[in-house]
Amino acid sequence: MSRILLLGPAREAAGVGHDDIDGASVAEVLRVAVARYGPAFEEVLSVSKVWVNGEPCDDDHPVGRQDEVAVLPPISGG
Amino acid sequence: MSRILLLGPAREAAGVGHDDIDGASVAEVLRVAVARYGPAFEEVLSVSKVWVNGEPCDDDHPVGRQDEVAVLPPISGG
Amino acid sequence: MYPKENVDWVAVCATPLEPDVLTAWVTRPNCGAVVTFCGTARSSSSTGHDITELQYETSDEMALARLRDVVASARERWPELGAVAIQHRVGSVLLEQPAVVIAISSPHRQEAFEAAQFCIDTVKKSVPMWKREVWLGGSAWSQEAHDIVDVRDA
Amino acid sequence: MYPKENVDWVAVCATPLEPDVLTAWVTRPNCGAVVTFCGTARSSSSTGHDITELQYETSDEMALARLRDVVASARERWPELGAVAIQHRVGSVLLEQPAVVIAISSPHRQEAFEAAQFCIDTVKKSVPMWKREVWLGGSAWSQEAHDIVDVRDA
Repeated sequence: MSRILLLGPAREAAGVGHDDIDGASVAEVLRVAVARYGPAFEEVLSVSKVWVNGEPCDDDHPVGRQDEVAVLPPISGG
Repeated sequence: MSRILLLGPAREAAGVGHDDIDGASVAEVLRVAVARYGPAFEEVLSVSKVWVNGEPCDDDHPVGRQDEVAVLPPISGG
Repeated sequence: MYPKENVDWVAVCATPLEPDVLTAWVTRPNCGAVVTFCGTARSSSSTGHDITELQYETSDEMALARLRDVVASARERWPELGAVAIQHRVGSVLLEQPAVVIAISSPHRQEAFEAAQFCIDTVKKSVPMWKREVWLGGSAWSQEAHDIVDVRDA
Repeated sequence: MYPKENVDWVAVCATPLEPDVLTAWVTRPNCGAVVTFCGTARSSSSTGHDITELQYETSDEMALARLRDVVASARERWPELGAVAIQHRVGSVLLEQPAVVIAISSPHRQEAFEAAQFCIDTVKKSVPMWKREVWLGGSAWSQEAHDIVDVRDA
């Protein structure tokens, strides 16, 4: 069970800003998330970066209950 | 009779900020000014620019009673 | 009220930014130059609508971490800098209001200008932040968006 | 109080400059960037003394004419600029107080940064202004002085 953080357009597409999701790796968490939130989220995810605990991370990175997986769509600050 | 305007270090060296001086050209006005204000002014004048009516000007430029001769030592604004 | 004793100050703010407070805060007796940049909400947009408001959202924690990285990177490049302050708004930013303010002091002006430009460029490339454009009758996420890049690669 | 309807504002001021007033004044709904530069009185000097105060003097009329030339030259180089404001102090400027403030808005930030740098560089080269440095027990004209240059040649 990891925490997923959904930001900006990813939050909007998922309909929630954060959630708890089962999965032993980043890829597994994202697979569950796509199944849960549907195609609009999948589309945003396809152009997003994924970080674990505030840092860039590979898809096969293992995650557990202390970990936060964040979905970061293209940014537009400033 | 022209008006002479003495700025910054030129004002300090001359002891006045402006004055009325006889002379048909810039050069003549400056000659009278050096005689009147002495060597400290002459020294400042030697490193200064001279403008007539707010614009750069040659030494032999004729001047009359409507004209203002300004002595501009090296600047240090900002 | 603000961390006077420090030389860096980063914040993510839900209330209007005050550029004059940042300008005053970075001013130091050994610094002859202060450059203050305000990124303000403007009416024109990539979508062609007449913008009336911008809405920013982020993860405060992630944004603050990246803002700190931006300042650290500027200090590596320009060790002469005096104080550095960067604040980014979240929530609703009305037309002409600042969405981001950067204020930097340095002994001489060249470094302050260069560092301020570097900081705003890098904030835009590296700080997680999402902008929604609002116009009369609609809103949409900004189309001027790009992949987030690490500060070291920005 | 100030010329709101204009897009340029130059002044020579005998009272403390207010950077926030200039920043607010140049802000425009079609401009996404405001760069504000403050040249502040600092403690160190070319003479090695610990400066406590600067004293500026000028001919207001000549200085204003040159400040207007500086703005006109910036506008020729960066036609996209929004509003431009330049103010220079005369009289006594205490440590950390601004001696000169330049604020410039533009649709995008690059021009605002470039124009602000151009303006302060050109003010220093072309505006008649003389600075006296004051320290505990003495004072002298600044030794960082240079021949005045026409704005067109700056």
